[in-house]
Amino acid sequence: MTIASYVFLIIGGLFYLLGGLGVLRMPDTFNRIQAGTKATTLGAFSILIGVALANPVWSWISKIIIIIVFIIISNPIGSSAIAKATYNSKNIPDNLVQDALKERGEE
Amino acid sequence: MKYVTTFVTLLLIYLLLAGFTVNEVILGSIVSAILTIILVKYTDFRINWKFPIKLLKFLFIYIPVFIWKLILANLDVARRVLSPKIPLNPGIVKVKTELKGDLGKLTLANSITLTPGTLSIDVEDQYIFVHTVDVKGKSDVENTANIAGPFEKILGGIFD
Amino acid sequence: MEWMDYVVFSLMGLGILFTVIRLFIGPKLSDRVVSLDTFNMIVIGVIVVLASIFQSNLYLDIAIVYAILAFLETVVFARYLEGKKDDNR
Amino acid sequence: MKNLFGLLLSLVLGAFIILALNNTAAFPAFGEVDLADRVSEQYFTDGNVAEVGSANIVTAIVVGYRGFDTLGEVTVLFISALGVAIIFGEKKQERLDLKFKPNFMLRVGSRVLFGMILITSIYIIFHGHLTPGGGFPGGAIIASAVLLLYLTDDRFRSNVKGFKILEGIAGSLFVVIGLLGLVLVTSFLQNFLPAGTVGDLLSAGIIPIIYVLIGLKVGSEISGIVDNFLTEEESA
Repeated sequence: MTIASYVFLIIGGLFYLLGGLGVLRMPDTFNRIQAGTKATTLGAFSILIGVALANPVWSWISKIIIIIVFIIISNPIGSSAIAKATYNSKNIPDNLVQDALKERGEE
Repeated sequence: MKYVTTFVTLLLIYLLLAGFTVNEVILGSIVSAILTIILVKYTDFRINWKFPIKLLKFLFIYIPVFIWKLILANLDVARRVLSPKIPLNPGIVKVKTELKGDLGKLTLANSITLTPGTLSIDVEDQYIFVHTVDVKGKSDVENTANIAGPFEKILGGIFD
Repeated sequence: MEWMDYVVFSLMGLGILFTVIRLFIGPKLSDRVVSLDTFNMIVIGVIVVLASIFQSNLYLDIAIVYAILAFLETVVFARYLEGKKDDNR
Repeated sequence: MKNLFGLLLSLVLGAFIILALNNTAAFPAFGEVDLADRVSEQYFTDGNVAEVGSANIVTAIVVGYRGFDTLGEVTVLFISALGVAIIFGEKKQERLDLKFKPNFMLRVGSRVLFGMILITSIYIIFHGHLTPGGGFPGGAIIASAVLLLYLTDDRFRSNVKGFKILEGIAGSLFVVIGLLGLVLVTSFLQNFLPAGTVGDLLSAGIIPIIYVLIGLKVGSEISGIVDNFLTEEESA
Protein backbone atom coordinates (compact mmCIF):
# COMPACT_ATOMS: atom_id res chain seq x y z
CA MET A 1 0.00 0.00 0.00
CA THR A 2 2.74 2.44 0.94
CA ILE A 3 4.73 1.61 -2.17
CA ALA A 4 1.69 2.10 -4.42
CA SER A 5 0.91 5.43 -2.81
CA TYR A 6 4.49 6.60 -3.26
CA VAL A 7 4.42 5.55 -6.91
CA PHE A 8 1.37 7.75 -7.44
CA LEU A 9 2.96 10.60 -5.49
CA ILE A 10 6.14 10.44 -7.59
CA ILE A 11 4.14 10.36 -10.84
CA GLY A 12 2.15 13.35 -9.64
CA GLY A 13 5.31 15.23 -8.76
CA LEU A 14 6.78 14.44 -12.18
CA PHE A 15 3.72 15.80 -13.96
CA TYR A 16 3.78 18.91 -11.79
CA LEU A 17 7.42 19.39 -12.78
CA LEU A 18 6.42 18.88 -16.41
CA GLY A 19 3.66 21.48 -16.09
CA GLY A 20 6.10 24.03 -14.70
CA LEU A 21 8.61 23.24 -17.42
CA GLY A 22 5.90 23.53 -20.08
CA VAL A 23 4.81 26.92 -18.80
CA LEU A 24 8.44 28.02 -18.89
CA ARG A 25 9.46 26.56 -22.24
CA MET A 26 6.48 26.92 -24.57
CA PRO A 27 6.82 29.81 -27.03
CA ASP A 28 3.39 31.46 -26.91
CA THR A 29 0.54 31.97 -24.45
CA PHE A 30 -1.95 29.44 -25.82
CA ASN A 31 0.61 26.64 -25.75
CA ARG A 32 1.57 27.61 -22.21
CA ILE A 33 -2.07 27.35 -21.16
CA GLN A 34 -2.31 23.89 -22.74
CA ALA A 35 0.80 22.50 -21.09
CA GLY A 36 -0.03 24.03 -17.71
CA THR A 37 -3.63 22.85 -17.58
CA LYS A 38 -3.16 19.27 -18.72
CA ALA A 39 -0.06 18.48 -16.73
CA THR A 40 -1.31 19.98 -13.47
CA THR A 41 -4.72 18.31 -13.75
CA LEU A 42 -3.22 14.85 -14.05
CA GLY A 43 -0.57 15.73 -11.47
CA ALA A 44 -3.20 16.79 -8.96
CA PHE A 45 -5.21 13.60 -9.61
CA SER A 46 -2.18 11.44 -9.14
CA ILE A 47 -1.13 13.17 -5.92
CA LEU A 48 -4.68 12.96 -4.53
CA ILE A 49 -4.98 9.26 -5.37
CA GLY A 50 -1.60 8.65 -3.76
CA VAL A 51 -2.69 10.38 -0.56
CA ALA A 52 -5.98 8.44 -0.58
CA LEU A 53 -4.02 5.18 -0.86
CA ALA A 54 -1.78 6.20 2.02
CA ASN A 55 -4.80 6.97 4.26
CA PRO A 56 -7.56 4.53 3.30
CA VAL A 57 -10.15 6.02 5.68
CA TRP A 58 -13.58 7.22 4.60
CA SER A 59 -13.16 10.70 6.09
CA TRP A 60 -10.10 11.23 3.89
CA ILE A 61 -11.47 9.62 0.75
CA SER A 62 -14.70 11.63 0.77
CA LYS A 63 -12.90 14.96 0.94
CA ILE A 64 -10.47 13.84 -1.76
CA ILE A 65 -13.43 12.99 -4.01
CA ILE A 66 -14.75 16.52 -3.49
CA ILE A 67 -11.38 18.04 -4.41
CA ILE A 68 -11.07 15.86 -7.54
CA VAL A 69 -14.57 16.75 -8.75
CA PHE A 70 -13.97 20.43 -8.12
CA ILE A 71 -10.65 20.42 -9.96
CA ILE A 72 -12.00 18.48 -12.94
CA ILE A 73 -14.78 21.02 -13.42
CA SER A 74 -12.97 24.22 -12.54
CA ASN A 75 -9.56 23.79 -14.15
CA PRO A 76 -10.61 23.57 -17.84
CA ILE A 77 -13.12 26.38 -17.30
CA GLY A 78 -10.45 28.61 -15.81
CA SER A 79 -8.01 27.90 -18.63
CA SER A 80 -10.64 28.59 -21.28
CA ALA A 81 -11.42 31.87 -19.52
CA ILE A 82 -7.75 32.84 -19.69
CA ALA A 83 -7.59 31.77 -23.35
CA LYS A 84 -10.60 33.88 -24.30
CA ALA A 85 -9.22 36.82 -22.34
CA THR A 86 -5.86 36.44 -24.06
CA TYR A 87 -7.57 36.46 -27.43
CA ASN A 88 -9.74 39.44 -26.54
CA SER A 89 -6.81 41.48 -25.24
CA LYS A 90 -5.26 41.34 -28.73
CA ASN A 91 -2.36 39.22 -27.57
CA ILE A 92 -2.55 36.79 -30.48
CA PRO A 93 0.65 34.97 -31.46
CA ASP A 94 1.65 35.41 -35.11
CA ASN A 95 2.42 31.74 -35.75
CA LEU A 96 -1.20 30.62 -36.18
CA VAL A 97 -1.80 28.85 -39.47
CA GLN A 98 -5.56 29.30 -39.20
CA ASP A 99 -7.75 31.59 -37.09
CA ALA A 100 -11.39 30.61 -37.06
CA LEU A 101 -12.33 33.19 -34.44
CA LYS A 102 -11.18 35.96 -36.80
CA GLU A 103 -13.02 34.48 -39.77
CA ARG A 104 -16.19 34.66 -37.71
CA GLY A 105 -16.03 38.37 -38.41
CA GLU A 106 -16.69 40.33 -35.28
CA GLU A 107 -14.77 42.33 -32.78
CA MET B 1 -38.22 17.14 -10.30
CA LYS B 2 -35.64 19.90 -10.61
CA TYR B 3 -36.00 20.53 -6.89
CA VAL B 4 -35.31 16.90 -6.03
CA THR B 5 -32.14 16.61 -8.09
CA THR B 6 -30.72 19.90 -6.80
CA PHE B 7 -31.51 18.89 -3.25
CA VAL B 8 -29.90 15.47 -3.59
CA THR B 9 -26.75 16.89 -5.17
CA LEU B 10 -26.31 19.52 -2.45
CA LEU B 11 -26.97 17.02 0.34
CA LEU B 12 -24.47 14.59 -1.20
CA ILE B 13 -21.74 17.24 -1.29
CA TYR B 14 -22.49 18.27 2.28
CA LEU B 15 -22.36 14.71 3.57
CA LEU B 16 -19.14 13.98 1.71
CA LEU B 17 -17.63 17.01 3.42
CA ALA B 18 -19.03 16.45 6.89
CA GLY B 19 -19.35 12.68 7.25
CA PHE B 20 -22.35 10.46 7.89
CA THR B 21 -23.86 10.92 11.32
CA VAL B 22 -27.47 11.48 12.31
CA ASN B 23 -26.96 15.10 13.31
CA GLU B 24 -25.15 15.94 10.10
CA VAL B 25 -27.84 14.33 7.97
CA ILE B 26 -30.58 16.36 9.68
CA LEU B 27 -28.65 19.64 9.50
CA GLY B 28 -27.54 18.98 5.93
CA SER B 29 -31.12 18.29 4.80
CA ILE B 30 -32.36 21.56 6.31
CA VAL B 31 -29.53 23.57 4.75
CA SER B 32 -29.87 21.88 1.35
CA ALA B 33 -33.63 22.49 1.36
CA ILE B 34 -33.09 26.20 1.97
CA LEU B 35 -30.33 26.44 -0.65
CA THR B 36 -32.45 24.50 -3.17
CA ILE B 37 -35.13 27.19 -3.04
CA ILE B 38 -32.49 29.85 -3.69
CA LEU B 39 -30.57 27.98 -6.38
CA VAL B 40 -33.33 26.36 -8.37
CA LYS B 41 -33.61 29.21 -10.86
CA TYR B 42 -29.99 28.71 -11.90
CA THR B 43 -30.41 25.05 -12.78
CA ASP B 44 -31.97 23.97 -16.03
CA PHE B 45 -31.49 20.26 -16.55
CA ARG B 46 -34.31 17.87 -17.21
CA ILE B 47 -34.23 14.26 -16.16
CA ASN B 48 -36.54 11.36 -16.90
CA TRP B 49 -36.84 7.68 -16.11
CA LYS B 50 -33.72 6.91 -18.14
CA PHE B 51 -31.56 8.87 -15.71
CA PRO B 52 -30.00 5.89 -13.81
CA ILE B 53 -28.95 4.23 -17.06
CA LYS B 54 -27.41 7.50 -18.22
CA LEU B 55 -25.57 7.90 -14.94
CA LEU B 56 -24.15 4.38 -15.24
CA LYS B 57 -23.15 5.09 -18.84
CA PHE B 58 -21.46 8.28 -17.69
CA LEU B 59 -19.56 6.52 -14.93
CA PHE B 60 -18.48 3.38 -16.75
CA ILE B 61 -18.08 4.42 -20.38
CA TYR B 62 -17.27 8.11 -20.38
CA ILE B 63 -14.91 8.30 -17.38
CA PRO B 64 -12.49 5.51 -18.47
CA VAL B 65 -12.25 6.97 -21.98
CA PHE B 66 -11.69 10.39 -20.46
CA ILE B 67 -8.92 9.22 -18.13
CA TRP B 68 -7.21 7.34 -20.95
CA LYS B 69 -7.32 10.46 -23.12
CA LEU B 70 -6.00 12.55 -20.21
CA ILE B 71 -2.99 10.25 -19.80
CA LEU B 72 -2.36 10.34 -23.57
CA ALA B 73 -2.57 14.13 -23.47
CA ASN B 74 0.03 14.30 -20.75
CA LEU B 75 2.39 11.99 -22.58
CA ASP B 76 1.94 14.23 -25.61
CA VAL B 77 2.74 17.32 -23.53
CA ALA B 78 5.78 15.53 -22.11
CA ARG B 79 7.03 14.66 -25.57
CA ARG B 80 6.61 18.23 -26.75
CA VAL B 81 8.16 19.83 -23.69
CA LEU B 82 11.17 17.56 -23.48
CA SER B 83 12.10 17.60 -27.16
CA PRO B 84 14.88 20.10 -27.84
CA LYS B 85 13.08 21.90 -30.66
CA ILE B 86 9.39 22.15 -29.89
CA PRO B 87 7.32 20.89 -32.86
CA LEU B 88 4.43 23.30 -33.44
CA ASN B 89 1.86 24.01 -36.12
CA PRO B 90 -0.78 25.87 -34.15
CA GLY B 91 -4.12 27.25 -35.22
CA ILE B 92 -7.64 28.01 -34.07
CA VAL B 93 -10.22 25.78 -35.74
CA LYS B 94 -13.99 25.52 -35.66
CA VAL B 95 -15.61 22.28 -34.50
CA LYS B 96 -19.26 21.50 -35.01
CA THR B 97 -21.20 19.69 -32.32
CA GLU B 98 -24.59 18.03 -32.37
CA LEU B 99 -25.23 18.30 -28.64
CA LYS B 100 -28.11 20.53 -27.63
CA GLY B 101 -28.04 21.02 -23.86
CA ASP B 102 -25.78 23.47 -22.10
CA LEU B 103 -24.36 20.88 -19.73
CA GLY B 104 -23.57 18.53 -22.60
CA LYS B 105 -21.70 21.22 -24.47
CA LEU B 106 -19.84 22.18 -21.31
CA THR B 107 -18.75 18.59 -20.73
CA LEU B 108 -17.66 18.25 -24.36
CA ALA B 109 -15.66 21.49 -24.22
CA ASN B 110 -13.99 20.48 -20.96
CA SER B 111 -13.13 17.07 -22.41
CA ILE B 112 -11.63 18.73 -25.48
CA THR B 113 -9.47 20.92 -23.26
CA LEU B 114 -8.05 17.91 -21.48
CA THR B 115 -7.35 15.79 -24.58
CA PRO B 116 -4.08 15.78 -26.54
CA GLY B 117 -3.07 19.04 -28.13
CA THR B 118 -6.36 20.91 -27.97
CA LEU B 119 -7.80 23.77 -25.92
CA SER B 120 -11.37 24.96 -26.32
CA ILE B 121 -11.64 28.73 -26.23
CA ASP B 122 -15.33 29.50 -26.68
CA VAL B 123 -18.65 27.95 -27.63
CA GLU B 124 -21.12 29.68 -29.90
CA ASP B 125 -24.39 27.96 -30.74
CA GLN B 126 -23.29 24.73 -32.43
CA TYR B 127 -19.62 25.57 -32.87
CA ILE B 128 -16.72 25.13 -30.50
CA PHE B 129 -13.61 27.20 -31.21
CA VAL B 130 -10.57 25.09 -30.47
CA HIS B 131 -6.90 26.00 -30.36
CA THR B 132 -4.85 23.03 -31.53
CA VAL B 133 -1.13 22.60 -31.36
CA ASP B 134 -1.06 20.74 -34.65
CA VAL B 135 -3.60 21.53 -37.37
CA LYS B 136 -4.01 18.27 -39.25
CA GLY B 137 -7.25 18.43 -41.21
CA LYS B 138 -7.83 20.64 -44.21
CA SER B 139 -11.52 21.38 -43.64
CA ASP B 140 -13.80 21.91 -40.66
CA VAL B 141 -15.42 18.51 -41.12
CA GLU B 142 -12.10 16.75 -40.91
CA ASN B 143 -11.13 18.71 -37.78
CA THR B 144 -14.45 17.86 -36.18
CA ALA B 145 -13.89 14.18 -36.75
CA ASN B 146 -10.37 14.41 -35.31
CA ILE B 147 -11.07 16.48 -32.22
CA ALA B 148 -14.64 15.96 -31.05
CA GLY B 149 -15.21 12.54 -32.61
CA PRO B 150 -14.38 10.19 -29.74
CA PHE B 151 -16.45 12.07 -27.15
CA GLU B 152 -19.34 13.23 -29.28
CA LYS B 153 -20.70 9.72 -29.74
CA ILE B 154 -20.50 8.82 -26.03
CA LEU B 155 -21.87 12.13 -24.76
CA GLY B 156 -24.66 12.07 -27.32
CA GLY B 157 -26.08 9.03 -25.55
CA ILE B 158 -25.89 10.70 -22.15
CA PHE B 159 -26.94 14.31 -22.65
CA ASP B 160 -29.60 14.62 -25.33
CA MET C 1 10.46 5.58 3.21
CA GLU C 2 11.01 9.06 4.64
CA TRP C 3 13.33 10.05 1.82
CA MET C 4 10.56 9.53 -0.74
CA ASP C 5 8.79 12.54 0.75
CA TYR C 6 11.84 14.63 -0.02
CA VAL C 7 11.81 13.40 -3.63
CA VAL C 8 8.14 14.32 -4.04
CA PHE C 9 8.66 17.72 -2.47
CA SER C 10 11.68 18.49 -4.61
CA LEU C 11 9.78 17.61 -7.79
CA MET C 12 6.91 19.89 -6.81
CA GLY C 13 9.34 22.58 -5.70
CA LEU C 14 11.08 22.52 -9.08
CA GLY C 15 7.70 22.88 -10.76
CA ILE C 16 6.93 25.88 -8.56
CA LEU C 17 10.36 27.34 -9.37
CA PHE C 18 9.73 27.13 -13.13
CA THR C 19 6.31 28.74 -12.86
CA VAL C 20 7.72 31.52 -10.68
CA ILE C 21 10.42 32.21 -13.27
CA ARG C 22 7.69 32.52 -15.91
CA LEU C 23 5.76 34.74 -13.49
CA PHE C 24 8.68 37.16 -13.38
CA ILE C 25 9.81 37.15 -17.00
CA GLY C 26 6.41 36.66 -18.69
CA PRO C 27 6.31 39.28 -21.43
CA LYS C 28 2.55 39.82 -21.31
CA LEU C 29 0.13 39.99 -18.41
CA SER C 30 -1.71 36.92 -19.70
CA ASP C 31 1.47 34.84 -19.38
CA ARG C 32 1.68 35.84 -15.75
CA VAL C 33 -1.94 34.82 -15.19
CA VAL C 34 -1.26 31.42 -16.76
CA SER C 35 1.76 30.82 -14.57
CA LEU C 36 -0.20 31.90 -11.48
CA ASP C 37 -2.94 29.37 -12.35
CA THR C 38 -0.38 26.58 -12.68
CA PHE C 39 1.29 27.72 -9.46
CA ASN C 40 -2.00 27.48 -7.57
CA MET C 41 -2.64 23.95 -8.80
CA ILE C 42 0.79 22.86 -7.61
CA VAL C 43 0.21 24.46 -4.21
CA ILE C 44 -2.99 22.41 -3.81
CA GLY C 45 -0.86 19.30 -4.25
CA VAL C 46 1.66 20.53 -1.69
CA ILE C 47 -1.12 21.13 0.86
CA VAL C 48 -2.55 17.64 0.31
CA VAL C 49 0.84 15.96 0.71
CA LEU C 50 1.43 17.98 3.90
CA ALA C 51 -1.93 16.76 5.19
CA SER C 52 -0.80 13.21 4.57
CA ILE C 53 2.51 13.75 6.36
CA PHE C 54 0.96 15.49 9.37
CA GLN C 55 -1.78 12.82 9.52
CA SER C 56 -4.51 15.43 9.94
CA ASN C 57 -7.44 15.62 7.54
CA LEU C 58 -8.24 19.17 8.59
CA TYR C 59 -5.66 20.23 6.03
CA LEU C 60 -7.88 18.82 3.28
CA ASP C 61 -10.48 21.48 4.14
CA ILE C 62 -7.79 24.06 3.54
CA ALA C 63 -7.05 22.45 0.16
CA ILE C 64 -10.74 22.66 -0.81
CA VAL C 65 -10.93 26.33 0.16
CA TYR C 66 -7.67 27.02 -1.67
CA ALA C 67 -9.02 25.36 -4.81
CA ILE C 68 -12.14 27.54 -4.65
CA LEU C 69 -10.13 30.72 -4.17
CA ALA C 70 -7.66 29.75 -6.93
CA PHE C 71 -10.48 29.28 -9.43
CA LEU C 72 -12.01 32.60 -8.40
CA GLU C 73 -8.66 34.34 -8.75
CA THR C 74 -8.20 32.95 -12.26
CA VAL C 75 -11.66 34.16 -13.27
CA VAL C 76 -11.11 37.61 -11.78
CA PHE C 77 -7.78 38.05 -13.53
CA ALA C 78 -9.20 36.83 -16.83
CA ARG C 79 -12.09 39.27 -16.66
CA TYR C 80 -9.67 42.02 -15.68
CA LEU C 81 -7.53 41.25 -18.73
CA GLU C 82 -10.57 41.60 -20.95
CA GLY C 83 -11.81 44.69 -19.20
CA LYS C 84 -9.70 47.30 -20.92
CA LYS C 85 -9.81 47.10 -24.66
CA ASP C 86 -7.49 49.86 -25.80
CA ASP C 87 -4.49 49.11 -23.63
CA ASN C 88 -1.59 47.45 -25.34
CA ARG C 89 -1.01 44.72 -22.84
CA MET D 1 25.78 46.98 -9.45
CA LYS D 2 22.21 47.38 -8.24
CA ASN D 3 21.37 43.84 -9.34
CA LEU D 4 24.42 42.40 -7.60
CA PHE D 5 23.49 44.20 -4.41
CA GLY D 6 19.94 42.86 -4.68
CA LEU D 7 21.21 39.31 -5.18
CA LEU D 8 23.50 39.56 -2.16
CA LEU D 9 20.70 41.02 -0.03
CA SER D 10 18.26 38.27 -1.00
CA LEU D 11 20.86 35.56 -0.33
CA VAL D 12 21.60 36.96 3.13
CA LEU D 13 17.90 37.31 3.94
CA GLY D 14 17.23 33.80 2.68
CA ALA D 15 19.99 32.43 4.90
CA PHE D 16 18.48 34.29 7.85
CA ILE D 17 15.04 32.87 7.16
CA ILE D 18 16.35 29.32 6.88
CA LEU D 19 18.35 29.70 10.09
CA ALA D 20 15.35 31.16 11.90
CA LEU D 21 13.09 28.32 10.77
CA ASN D 22 15.69 25.74 11.77
CA ASN D 23 15.91 27.20 15.25
CA THR D 24 13.80 24.62 17.02
CA ALA D 25 13.05 26.75 20.04
CA ALA D 26 11.40 29.45 17.96
CA PHE D 27 9.81 27.21 15.38
CA PRO D 28 9.18 23.74 16.83
CA ALA D 29 8.08 20.78 14.74
CA PHE D 30 4.42 20.09 14.16
CA GLY D 31 2.65 18.83 17.29
CA GLU D 32 5.59 19.42 19.61
CA VAL D 33 4.76 22.92 20.70
CA ASP D 34 4.20 23.53 24.40
CA LEU D 35 0.99 25.52 24.25
CA ALA D 36 1.10 26.38 27.92
CA ASP D 37 4.10 28.62 27.12
CA ARG D 38 2.04 30.74 24.78
CA VAL D 39 -1.56 30.71 25.90
CA SER D 40 -2.45 31.57 29.46
CA GLU D 41 -1.74 28.56 31.61
CA GLN D 42 -5.04 29.01 33.40
CA TYR D 43 -6.83 27.97 30.25
CA PHE D 44 -5.47 24.45 30.57
CA THR D 45 -5.17 23.97 34.31
CA ASP D 46 -8.68 25.10 35.13
CA GLY D 47 -10.12 22.69 32.59
CA ASN D 48 -11.79 25.45 30.64
CA VAL D 49 -11.93 23.41 27.46
CA ALA D 50 -14.66 21.26 28.94
CA GLU D 51 -16.42 24.36 30.26
CA VAL D 52 -16.62 26.05 26.85
CA GLY D 53 -17.03 22.80 24.95
CA SER D 54 -15.37 23.94 21.74
CA ALA D 55 -12.76 21.68 20.17
CA ASN D 56 -11.17 24.68 18.44
CA ILE D 57 -9.35 26.91 20.92
CA VAL D 58 -9.38 29.90 18.60
CA THR D 59 -13.15 29.76 18.34
CA ALA D 60 -13.48 29.37 22.08
CA ILE D 61 -11.55 32.60 22.52
CA VAL D 62 -13.05 34.56 19.62
CA VAL D 63 -16.66 33.76 20.32
CA GLY D 64 -16.61 32.46 23.88
CA TYR D 65 -14.29 34.60 25.96
CA ARG D 66 -14.09 37.60 23.62
CA GLY D 67 -17.62 37.52 22.28
CA PHE D 68 -18.22 41.19 22.98
CA ASP D 69 -15.09 42.19 21.05
CA THR D 70 -16.33 40.10 18.13
CA LEU D 71 -19.58 42.05 18.20
CA GLY D 72 -17.47 45.19 17.86
CA GLU D 73 -15.50 43.62 15.01
CA VAL D 74 -18.68 42.80 13.08
CA THR D 75 -19.84 46.36 13.71
CA VAL D 76 -16.64 47.72 12.17
CA LEU D 77 -17.30 45.64 9.06
CA PHE D 78 -20.88 46.90 9.00
CA ILE D 79 -19.68 50.50 9.18
CA SER D 80 -17.24 50.00 6.31
CA ALA D 81 -20.00 48.43 4.18
CA LEU D 82 -22.18 51.41 5.08
CA GLY D 83 -19.43 53.80 3.98
CA VAL D 84 -19.10 52.08 0.61
CA ALA D 85 -22.86 52.16 0.18
CA ILE D 86 -22.97 55.88 0.97
CA ILE D 87 -20.21 56.69 -1.51
CA PHE D 88 -21.46 54.57 -4.41
CA GLY D 89 -25.14 54.24 -3.67
CA GLU D 90 -27.64 56.19 -5.66
CA LYS D 91 -31.33 55.57 -5.97
CA LYS D 92 -31.33 53.89 -9.37
CA GLN D 93 -28.49 51.55 -10.18
CA GLU D 94 -27.73 49.30 -13.09
CA ARG D 95 -25.17 46.69 -13.86
CA LEU D 96 -21.67 47.84 -14.81
CA ASP D 97 -20.98 46.87 -18.42
CA LEU D 98 -17.79 44.96 -19.00
CA LYS D 99 -16.30 45.20 -22.47
CA PHE D 100 -16.68 41.57 -23.48
CA LYS D 101 -19.34 39.01 -22.80
CA PRO D 102 -18.18 36.11 -20.60
CA ASN D 103 -17.55 33.04 -22.68
CA PHE D 104 -19.98 30.16 -22.74
CA MET D 105 -18.05 27.71 -20.60
CA LEU D 106 -17.58 30.26 -17.85
CA ARG D 107 -21.27 31.15 -17.90
CA VAL D 108 -22.54 27.58 -17.64
CA GLY D 109 -19.75 26.22 -15.49
CA SER D 110 -19.95 28.88 -12.83
CA ARG D 111 -23.59 28.00 -12.23
CA VAL D 112 -22.59 24.41 -11.60
CA LEU D 113 -19.82 25.52 -9.27
CA PHE D 114 -21.94 28.15 -7.49
CA GLY D 115 -23.93 25.58 -5.54
CA MET D 116 -20.80 23.66 -4.66
CA ILE D 117 -19.08 26.77 -3.31
CA LEU D 118 -22.13 27.80 -1.31
CA ILE D 119 -22.55 24.41 0.35
CA THR D 120 -18.83 24.34 1.17
CA SER D 121 -19.06 27.75 2.81
CA ILE D 122 -22.02 26.59 4.86
CA TYR D 123 -20.10 23.51 5.96
CA ILE D 124 -17.25 25.76 7.06
CA ILE D 125 -19.60 28.04 9.00
CA PHE D 126 -21.39 25.19 10.78
CA HIS D 127 -18.18 23.49 11.82
CA GLY D 128 -16.49 26.59 13.18
CA HIS D 129 -16.31 25.15 16.69
CA LEU D 130 -14.79 21.85 15.52
CA THR D 131 -12.40 22.68 12.67
CA PRO D 132 -10.40 25.74 11.65
CA GLY D 133 -12.70 28.16 9.90
CA GLY D 134 -15.93 29.59 11.12
CA GLY D 135 -18.04 32.63 10.48
CA PHE D 136 -15.54 35.05 9.01
CA PRO D 137 -13.95 32.80 6.34
CA GLY D 138 -17.29 31.17 5.56
CA GLY D 139 -18.94 34.53 5.04
CA ALA D 140 -16.08 35.61 2.81
CA ILE D 141 -16.55 32.49 0.67
CA ILE D 142 -20.30 33.23 0.33
CA ALA D 143 -19.37 36.69 -0.90
CA SER D 144 -16.82 35.25 -3.32
CA ALA D 145 -19.49 32.97 -4.80
CA VAL D 146 -21.64 36.05 -5.39
CA LEU D 147 -18.65 37.80 -7.00
CA LEU D 148 -18.19 34.78 -9.28
CA LEU D 149 -21.77 35.06 -10.53
CA TYR D 150 -21.36 38.80 -11.03
CA LEU D 151 -18.28 38.28 -13.19
CA THR D 152 -19.59 35.39 -15.25
CA ASP D 153 -23.14 36.49 -15.98
CA ASP D 154 -23.47 39.92 -17.47
CA ARG D 155 -27.13 40.30 -16.58
CA PHE D 156 -26.89 38.97 -13.02
CA ARG D 157 -27.97 41.25 -10.21
CA SER D 158 -28.10 39.86 -6.70
CA ASN D 159 -31.07 40.44 -4.48
CA VAL D 160 -29.64 43.40 -2.58
CA LYS D 161 -32.75 44.01 -0.51
CA GLY D 162 -32.72 40.39 0.64
CA PHE D 163 -29.09 40.74 1.73
CA LYS D 164 -29.92 43.84 3.75
CA ILE D 165 -32.80 42.11 5.52
CA LEU D 166 -30.64 39.04 6.22
CA GLU D 167 -27.87 41.19 7.62
CA GLY D 168 -30.26 43.11 9.85
CA ILE D 169 -31.85 39.94 11.20
CA ALA D 170 -28.48 38.30 11.87
CA GLY D 171 -27.13 41.38 13.66
CA SER D 172 -30.21 41.76 15.82
CA LEU D 173 -30.27 38.08 16.75
CA PHE D 174 -26.63 38.35 17.85
CA VAL D 175 -27.57 41.12 20.29
CA VAL D 176 -30.71 39.27 21.38
CA ILE D 177 -28.68 36.17 22.26
CA GLY D 178 -26.31 38.37 24.22
CA LEU D 179 -29.21 39.90 26.13
CA LEU D 180 -30.64 36.43 26.82
CA GLY D 181 -27.32 35.60 28.46
CA LEU D 182 -27.68 38.73 30.56
CA VAL D 183 -31.21 37.82 31.62
CA LEU D 184 -30.87 34.07 32.11
CA VAL D 185 -27.40 33.93 33.67
CA THR D 186 -25.41 36.93 34.79
CA SER D 187 -23.61 38.77 32.03
CA PHE D 188 -23.92 39.80 28.39
CA LEU D 189 -23.25 37.00 25.86
CA GLN D 190 -22.81 34.39 28.59
CA ASN D 191 -23.38 30.81 27.59
CA PHE D 192 -26.83 29.62 28.73
CA LEU D 193 -26.98 26.33 26.84
CA PRO D 194 -25.37 23.06 27.95
CA ALA D 195 -21.80 22.68 26.68
CA GLY D 196 -22.21 19.07 25.57
CA THR D 197 -19.42 16.69 24.64
CA VAL D 198 -16.33 18.24 23.12
CA GLY D 199 -16.16 17.35 19.43
CA ASP D 200 -19.87 16.78 18.77
CA LEU D 201 -21.75 18.79 16.19
CA LEU D 202 -24.24 19.98 18.79
CA SER D 203 -21.87 21.12 21.47
CA ALA D 204 -20.30 24.30 22.83
CA GLY D 205 -23.59 25.98 23.77
CA ILE D 206 -24.25 29.23 21.97
CA ILE D 207 -20.92 29.33 20.09
CA PRO D 208 -22.15 27.63 16.87
CA ILE D 209 -25.34 29.71 16.84
CA ILE D 210 -23.38 32.94 17.13
CA TYR D 211 -20.90 31.80 14.50
CA VAL D 212 -23.71 31.04 12.04
CA LEU D 213 -25.11 34.52 12.63
CA ILE D 214 -21.64 36.05 12.13
CA GLY D 215 -21.22 34.07 8.91
CA LEU D 216 -24.55 35.27 7.51
CA LYS D 217 -23.79 38.85 8.51
CA VAL D 218 -20.27 38.89 7.07
CA GLY D 219 -21.41 37.18 3.86
CA SER D 220 -24.25 39.59 3.23
CA GLU D 221 -22.15 42.64 4.08
CA ILE D 222 -19.28 41.73 1.72
CA SER D 223 -21.79 40.77 -0.98
CA GLY D 224 -23.29 44.22 -0.58
CA ILE D 225 -19.85 45.77 -1.03
CA VAL D 226 -19.28 43.67 -4.18
CA ASP D 227 -22.65 44.77 -5.51
CA ASN D 228 -21.82 48.42 -4.85
CA PHE D 229 -18.55 48.20 -6.72
CA LEU D 230 -20.02 46.43 -9.75
CA THR D 231 -23.00 48.70 -10.29
CA GLU D 232 -23.16 52.25 -11.50
CA GLU D 233 -25.64 55.06 -11.69
CA GLU D 234 -28.21 54.68 -14.38
CA SER D 235 -27.10 56.81 -17.31
CA ALA D 236 -30.61 57.71 -18.39
